[in-house]
Amino acid sequence: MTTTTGPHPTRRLILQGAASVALIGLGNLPFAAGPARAAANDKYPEEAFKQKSEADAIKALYGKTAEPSDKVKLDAPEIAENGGVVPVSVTTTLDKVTSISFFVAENPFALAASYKIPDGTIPGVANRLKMAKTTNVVAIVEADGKLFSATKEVKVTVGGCGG
Amino acid sequence: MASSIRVRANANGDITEVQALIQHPMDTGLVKDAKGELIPAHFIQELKFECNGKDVFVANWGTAVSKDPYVKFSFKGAKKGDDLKISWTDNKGGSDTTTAKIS
Amino acid sequence: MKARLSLLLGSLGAALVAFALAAPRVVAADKVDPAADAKAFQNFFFQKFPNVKHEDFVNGPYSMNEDMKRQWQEKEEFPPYEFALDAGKEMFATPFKNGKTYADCFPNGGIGIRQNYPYFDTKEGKVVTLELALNRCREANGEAPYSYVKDEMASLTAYMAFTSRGKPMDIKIPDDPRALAAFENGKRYFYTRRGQMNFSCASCHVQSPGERIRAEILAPALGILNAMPIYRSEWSGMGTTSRRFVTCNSQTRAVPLEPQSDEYRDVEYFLSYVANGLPISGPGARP
Amino acid sequence: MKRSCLLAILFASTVALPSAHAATEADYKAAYAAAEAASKEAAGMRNQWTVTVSALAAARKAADGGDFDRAIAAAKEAEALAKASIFQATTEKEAWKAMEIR
Repeated sequence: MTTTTGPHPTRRLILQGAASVALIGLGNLPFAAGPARAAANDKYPEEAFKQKSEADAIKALYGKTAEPSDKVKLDAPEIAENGGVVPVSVTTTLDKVTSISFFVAENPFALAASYKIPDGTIPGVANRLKMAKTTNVVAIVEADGKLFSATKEVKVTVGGCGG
Repeated sequence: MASSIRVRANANGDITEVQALIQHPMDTGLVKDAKGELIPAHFIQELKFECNGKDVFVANWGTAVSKDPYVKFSFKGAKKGDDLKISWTDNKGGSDTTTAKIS
Repeated sequence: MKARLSLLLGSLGAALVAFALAAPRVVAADKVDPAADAKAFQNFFFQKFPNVKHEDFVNGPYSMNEDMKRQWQEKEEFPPYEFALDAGKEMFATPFKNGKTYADCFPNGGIGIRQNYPYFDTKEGKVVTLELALNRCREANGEAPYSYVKDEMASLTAYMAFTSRGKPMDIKIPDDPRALAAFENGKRYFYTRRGQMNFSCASCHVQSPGERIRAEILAPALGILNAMPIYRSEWSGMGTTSRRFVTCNSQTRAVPLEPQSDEYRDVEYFLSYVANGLPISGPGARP
Repeated sequence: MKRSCLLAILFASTVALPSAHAATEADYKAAYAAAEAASKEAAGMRNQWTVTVSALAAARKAADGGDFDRAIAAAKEAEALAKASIFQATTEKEAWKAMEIR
């Protein structure tokens, strides 16, 4: 199986070049990634993504624990059609939401994605995640400084002859 | 060259629904290639959406986000014709940016 | 080694059973009647799955399972074949070095014609698939042919399928004994058991659609090609009809034929013809 | 005690001897040729099995390494698989019609 990204295998090479140009050339513009990332709480949470267990990842990301809440609605399939692409989404009726994160408990690294929800953005997100095997998926909503969670099991079976 | 980013942003009243699909391998670093060698991790770490000079959505991703990642969210305060700027950076220093008109 | 031998014995046993089952039936040299075959083929599926809308069969396993259908519909909001489709559109519009384009090779500039492929070429006396026609177009214009299984070929056919979405499959069998022979040969290929697993195409896609084989839900044979090419999550990418045949063969432990071999062309002809009237749904997405 | 030890050694060597030394390159070549012929016949019927191809490759690999016992075993397996595929293709010439939807 090829690992190139389809019909334009050179694209990534070109993009890498463009990236360094962008960092040098656009550093003084307000939207540049550099200055925005300088804020401590706005940095890519590298440590949290390195944690193996869900509990450690939550601790590294938030420094506190979450309590289950029926105001967090987590939607994921019962049986994933393919563990490589599992549609997962979350919505919530909680107020003052500042972030939403997804953890896949049985993955090698539990934290899958973490989203910042600025003022004015609806607290809800849909994305597609990889799951190594049958696992609990945990969504955490950070609202008014507290953490609320919802958990759902997704059955993952590996491929064969089908489709 | 076509952008790595596909965006649909539709305003319905005060709420704009955004869907984005990004062409990226999102390699975990745990998978071996045909020769039995590990394919190094290569994944988008940050994806940002800005509208009218303000971040409206920021994603921090690890390797568990699917290949050619997809995300959907909604935000308030934009109208048809406004620009939505989308940019991503990956762990190897790659990046891409595009601007879409809200329709 | 032991496991292999027992598998070998198992498949031999299965072959014997199949033989025993077949033996009592006296098979006359039937007249080839494609129209009757197509009718019987469609009725079989319509009766087996009375709750599936006819036009929904082209959505493969998603027509058979509600939970999967929901995941698919979520994916379709921004489908994974989107990039291939865009690339195909761009490629289709880009002239060759000699200034000509794909549009020059096809009726109606190549737009909205997917449902007419494959067709039987009475000059050549063989079935011509869309993939074959695309590579012939390239070669006639001094360009190197593409791989039949993925990448550029899948992008081009994705775009051409997209321009034909919703149009009913419309395969013709001309009044030519060679065309009837090709249809019959495709049918034979479809029902013939092969490989160590002793499976035919029909074993999975006629007898067991909707059921799970290992993890996946089998697609019904009816309309299975209407969705081509497909983005398969299992492949992490696009594949053509050729790729589908090749992988199906390998999975049953049969050495695949070369893409666009006569048998593959004929089985595509057969499968497309019996899906006449069902809409083109390609490019598709599959687990 | 000594005697039984000796017996054991003798016994072991008689068991080991045939497999260690009886198989020659010539035996392997004969076995491989038979397997290859059957496999070609299967391929000619457009019904080669992947497992036949791998068994043939395993036979060649073992022979290259001088392990003719293993090479012969793999060649015999390949021949058996190829013959099974020929049998399958032969019976399927008519048997497929029983599967047909009519």
